[in-house]
Amino acid sequence: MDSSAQVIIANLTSPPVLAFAIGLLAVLVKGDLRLPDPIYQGLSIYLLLGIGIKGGVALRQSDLSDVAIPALATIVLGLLIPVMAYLFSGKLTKLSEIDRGALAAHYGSTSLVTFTAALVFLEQSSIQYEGFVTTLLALLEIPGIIVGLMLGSRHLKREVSWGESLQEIFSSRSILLLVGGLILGFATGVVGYAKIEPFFGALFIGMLTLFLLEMGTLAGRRMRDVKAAGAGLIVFAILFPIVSGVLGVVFGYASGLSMGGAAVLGVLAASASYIAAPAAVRLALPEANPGIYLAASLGITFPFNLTIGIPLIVLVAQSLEGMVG
Amino acid sequence: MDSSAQVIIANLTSPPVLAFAIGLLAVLVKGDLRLPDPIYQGLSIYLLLGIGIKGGVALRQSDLSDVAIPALATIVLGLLIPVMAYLFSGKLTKLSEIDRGALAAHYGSTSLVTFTAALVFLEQSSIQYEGFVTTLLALLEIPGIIVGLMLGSRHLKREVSWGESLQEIFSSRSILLLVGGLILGFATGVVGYAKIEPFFGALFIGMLTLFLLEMGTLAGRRMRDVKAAGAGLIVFAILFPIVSGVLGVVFGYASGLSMGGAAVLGVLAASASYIAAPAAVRLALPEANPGIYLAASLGITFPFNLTIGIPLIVLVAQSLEGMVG
Amino acid sequence: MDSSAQVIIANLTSPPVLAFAIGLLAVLVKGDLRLPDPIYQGLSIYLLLGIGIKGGVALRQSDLSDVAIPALATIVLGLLIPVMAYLFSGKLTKLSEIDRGALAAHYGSTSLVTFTAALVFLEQSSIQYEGFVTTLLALLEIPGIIVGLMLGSRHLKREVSWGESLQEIFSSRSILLLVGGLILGFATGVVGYAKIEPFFGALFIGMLTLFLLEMGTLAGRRMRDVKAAGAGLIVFAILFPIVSGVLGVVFGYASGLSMGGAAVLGVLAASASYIAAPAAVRLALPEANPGIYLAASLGITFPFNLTIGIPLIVLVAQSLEGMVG
Amino acid sequence: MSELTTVSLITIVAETALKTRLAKDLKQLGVSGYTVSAANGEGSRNRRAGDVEGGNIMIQCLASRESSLKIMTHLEAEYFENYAVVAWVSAAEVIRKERYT
Amino acid sequence: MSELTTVSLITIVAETALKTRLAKDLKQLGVSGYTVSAANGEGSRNRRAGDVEGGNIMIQCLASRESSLKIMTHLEAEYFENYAVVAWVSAAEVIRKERYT
Amino acid sequence: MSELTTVSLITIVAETALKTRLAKDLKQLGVSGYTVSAANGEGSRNRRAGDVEGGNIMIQCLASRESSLKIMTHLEAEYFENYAVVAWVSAAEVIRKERYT
Ligand SMILES: Nc1ncnc2c1ncn2[C@@H]1O[C@H](COP(=O)(O)O)[C@@H](O)[C@H]1O
Ligand SMILES: Nc1ncnc2c1ncn2[C@@H]1O[C@H](COP(=O)(O)O)[C@@H](O)[C@H]1O
Ligand SMILES: Nc1ncnc2c1ncn2[C@@H]1O[C@H](COP(=O)(O)O)[C@@H](O)[C@H]1O
Ligand code: NA
Ligand code: NA
Ligand code: NA
Repeated sequence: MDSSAQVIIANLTSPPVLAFAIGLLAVLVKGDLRLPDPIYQGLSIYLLLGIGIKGGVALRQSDLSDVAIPALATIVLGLLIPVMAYLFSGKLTKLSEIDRGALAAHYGSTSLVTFTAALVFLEQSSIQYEGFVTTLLALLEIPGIIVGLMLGSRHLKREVSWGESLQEIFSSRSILLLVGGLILGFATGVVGYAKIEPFFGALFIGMLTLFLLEMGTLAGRRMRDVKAAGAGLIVFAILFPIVSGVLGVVFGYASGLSMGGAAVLGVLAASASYIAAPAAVRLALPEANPGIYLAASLGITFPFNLTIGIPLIVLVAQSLEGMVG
Repeated sequence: MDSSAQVIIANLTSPPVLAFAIGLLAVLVKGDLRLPDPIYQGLSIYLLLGIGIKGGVALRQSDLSDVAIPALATIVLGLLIPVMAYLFSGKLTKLSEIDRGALAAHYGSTSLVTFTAALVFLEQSSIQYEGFVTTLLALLEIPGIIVGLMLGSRHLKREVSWGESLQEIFSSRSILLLVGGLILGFATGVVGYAKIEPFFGALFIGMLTLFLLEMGTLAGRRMRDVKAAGAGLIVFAILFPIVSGVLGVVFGYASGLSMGGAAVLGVLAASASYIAAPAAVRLALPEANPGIYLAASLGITFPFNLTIGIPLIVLVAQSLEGMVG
Repeated sequence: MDSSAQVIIANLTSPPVLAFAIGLLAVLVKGDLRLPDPIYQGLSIYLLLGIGIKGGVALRQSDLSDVAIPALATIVLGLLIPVMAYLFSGKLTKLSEIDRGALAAHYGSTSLVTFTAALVFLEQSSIQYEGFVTTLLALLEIPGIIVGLMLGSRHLKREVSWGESLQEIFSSRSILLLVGGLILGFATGVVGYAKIEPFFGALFIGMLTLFLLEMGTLAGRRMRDVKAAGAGLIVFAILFPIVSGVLGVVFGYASGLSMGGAAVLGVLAASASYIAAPAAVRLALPEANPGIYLAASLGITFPFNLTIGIPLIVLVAQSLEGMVG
Repeated sequence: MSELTTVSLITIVAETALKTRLAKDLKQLGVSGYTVSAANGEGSRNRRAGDVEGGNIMIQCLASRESSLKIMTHLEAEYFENYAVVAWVSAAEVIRKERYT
Repeated sequence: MSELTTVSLITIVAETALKTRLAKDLKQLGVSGYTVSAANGEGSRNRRAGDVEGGNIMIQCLASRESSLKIMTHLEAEYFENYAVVAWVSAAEVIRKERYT
Repeated sequence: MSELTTVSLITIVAETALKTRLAKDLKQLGVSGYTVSAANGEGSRNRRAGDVEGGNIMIQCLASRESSLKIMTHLEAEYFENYAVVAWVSAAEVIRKERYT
């Protein structure tokens, strides 16, 4: 067995990925492994805050001047990827401009859980990455949504209430928790973090496992939509993350990131939002069909990235090392 | 103080058992220590999944051929115990056939928390048991319910909707979580488990303590029903678990289990369901009085097993060692 | 930097205090970091039970005769402080007797989280305190509420339903959990506690951090009331805890407590209730304006104690060491 | 089907702190049962023990017209002034009217 | 505004165990949709699978007068005797009556 | 007891994403208050942001007949086409009609 196969198998037998599979399978036997809603909310608060805090602790140890160029590269990615998604989906599907704008908003933004799974994967493979990648996550979350909404609403007759929508996006709980965690971690530093490590550190993979059980159920429920969506959308939802993931790796190397950091930026670019973007799109672009964008981001791209995308992008980063940047 | 008394006292002062007592006492002073419903659901998901995962990890290390005969013995127990409970309750009480069928369904099935408390007890007493006992738990959960429902509905005029009821029993969340956990643990093995041990392992007794606080409150609320139920039912709910527990130990030794394994099978046999069985009985046999079966299983047998039954059955297993099998 | 400044900064950069600040700031940007209600309830059950258990374990190791005099001193404080708060608030504000009675009930009782934060602070500063201080917390919770209600209802025309109110106060969940935890910890002792330490011990500061995120949001929402309340109430809510805190320290030394123990009693005296007291006051004294008493206790005194009050009272205790008692 | 007859449905929205008290009152006023669910809301007064102890409850109770008027009178006398309580009566058709006293 | 016309609103309070079953029944009886929320309560019988599996659900369903009577008949035949179920019908004005079959 | 007079009770079931927006609308349309609770449901369209962000909310609002018609008109114009929203108006008797604008 060669090492790339080993890498993929190690990923597939990790508890979070298995939990996702079990949640998904349970839907097939008409079972229901959804967590009670408040537990699900509680877990997502825990994950966002924990990722933020650890990112903040690491950020404090980084040389802040090292962050500027990768941050800029990330924002450029956040503007570029949604445009690419909009055009790419036009080639592969017959979707309306509204639905393609909605897709662009989802693929332009990112998925916290995919990001987290990538960090877990890198740590298991003993690959180093820059401590400030969580900052890049926070930077990539929003711009893509706005670009996608703009693309989708270009041909609408009605007024789009931008003020309200932007307010809702920026004061959304996930952004606040991520940024709040970054501040907390930065301010408390290594000494303060030691006191909460048993909670936010040691339990992290276990909590993620529980969370992915629910994500599996949610993805399983989208399978009906996936079937209805047609081959074009499925191809898009698998190919596009590979394209944007490779682009992310290239941007990562070009902005001076290490191999691990470039892989993380690749995964961020490849991942599609299924929390922040749907909420924003639903409010600002209600004409778009949720069955399309959720089938793609939650039903296909998320499981694809979790199982194959992450190790694939890491392999890409390993192969490109030394060739770019 | 001789060692059996010591064993019982060690059990009575363990945090989970004390939490049960405190929850029960709180009801007496009209207090309410119930957890919010989603927390209770979340804890039971944690316990079921955690027990399943640990069982799966252990199952992988077992020689699968060792499991076959104990598994068979367990299924036979699952068919035999409800019939015994039906007959036994006919001698001790004046309950209708419907109510006795409902009782049979409860005593034929098992209680996860009693099982878990038994494992905790054995680990504290440094008694080894086979890693695959969780598989036996999963096997014993369902057959007894079906036999009980059949016994209870024999004399009913109306049609029983077996299809619907069986579907509900097999796709019930507790079965899915237990079996899902077994698969997850089996697939991830010792290496994968190490990453989630701080969550599913180290916290287990603490979480169980919190859960038992709630169970104490629920049992306390059943005390009114217990008083109304009459002496016959109380005698049944204490004597029958001893009988079925000893039978379980004997079946355990006969199928080649170690002393610890035989004790676990004894506890499984002795325990009465208060989650899966009530839900199934309520739907398939609504004529049965919940005040009866819940008073017996939750109000009497559960506290009895938790405090006295478990150490007693372990003592029985220790005395019978070498005499059977 | 001298050591008192260091002590205050160490407190301000501890994760729980930072989480409080972040929750509060989120309100300013119209964000909402409230936890789902059941998670909040679950966390408060965890904190109350955990504090109780640890207190019970420690109580068992204390010489019970050492507890008597500090317990008596605590009860005297519980009767004295509300009277002082009633008079003091009469000097500083123009509030009605009803509202001042409500304030008295709040400042006469205590705040679990402030107490907990003080213990965390002392442990970080390696200051020893008596194991039975949790008993003092339980003793100080109730008397002040009753005295406050009596003061507030003196001039009311209507009958106050004391029976109902007292029943509600004594069987309230926080008292039951605290006392239940004390019993559990006392009965299980060090050996039993070891098994649940990973849950109730190691995770404690992390859970507290999450809880304070919510408390920050709740306090933030009270800021409008604080502005409306006027300067007199703000002065009261900052000065009175200093006065009662110093009094608590003096009572602590006078009753033979160590420096750490005297500081804890000081913090207990200084803290104002925002859970037990509001619930009791709302039911027994509905004419009092919640906007006043919650602005004072939750909007001002709680954040003040958390950030400045605790280190200040510890410094007071350090200065007074050897001078009193 | 047995015939449908009209009874009163009384709905009470109140701050959570009043839950036990209102349930006791309803039973004393002779209703055969009631249903409670959790709610939140905004009103003109917004006076309450605060978010700490949660929001509102909504109680729904089928009762005879006579009982429903008694309940409204009781709420007006005991709660409307000092507590966050809103209540209304509507018409509901049920089977077996006798059950709803 | 399009005109308001009156349809029936049927409200069912039932023990949680019946949730799936009642939803299936309603769809078979031809309603266009329904809304479920969590509830608790006390009644005269209090017979149920117990607190372990949670309390009650409340189902609300807009339907034609005809459907609502069919639903009540069905509930009476299948559930009222053995299960904790209470139900009532009230009047509701809606836009686009055709949606509520 | 003060006299009972009839006002309108408007009930709105909508996807959770609309909570803030609907509350703002209601206040702008001049109601004196409203009550929100969590709900789930099935309907004929089932178009929404999905389970991820939870199910529905149910808003209940006592208002004058006039306001309630204004609210229905507003819902029809702004939400019925693209959002999962169902609404109905029923009659409710209250004390102190003046409170419900
Ligand atoms: N017009 C209304 N319609 C429906 N519910 C209301 C209305 N006004 C107040 N409420 C509810 O009653 C509670 C208390 O109202 P208030 O005492 O006016 O603050 C609010 O939190 C709402 O849940
Ligand atoms: N008069 C009533 N008004 C409103 N809800 C009721 C009434 N009676 C019973 N209920 C509800 O129906 C459930 C079952 O009632 P029962 O079958 O009488 O125990 C109770 O838990 C209540 O939620
Ligand atoms: N006939 C109905 N009766 C009661 N609630 C309904 C009905 N139809 C739809 N709903 C509710 O309105 C929501 C949206 O419906 P729809 O837009 O048709 O998918 C559903 O999730 C239900 O909660
Ligand atoms: Na992306
Ligand atoms: Na059994
Ligand atoms: Na105090």
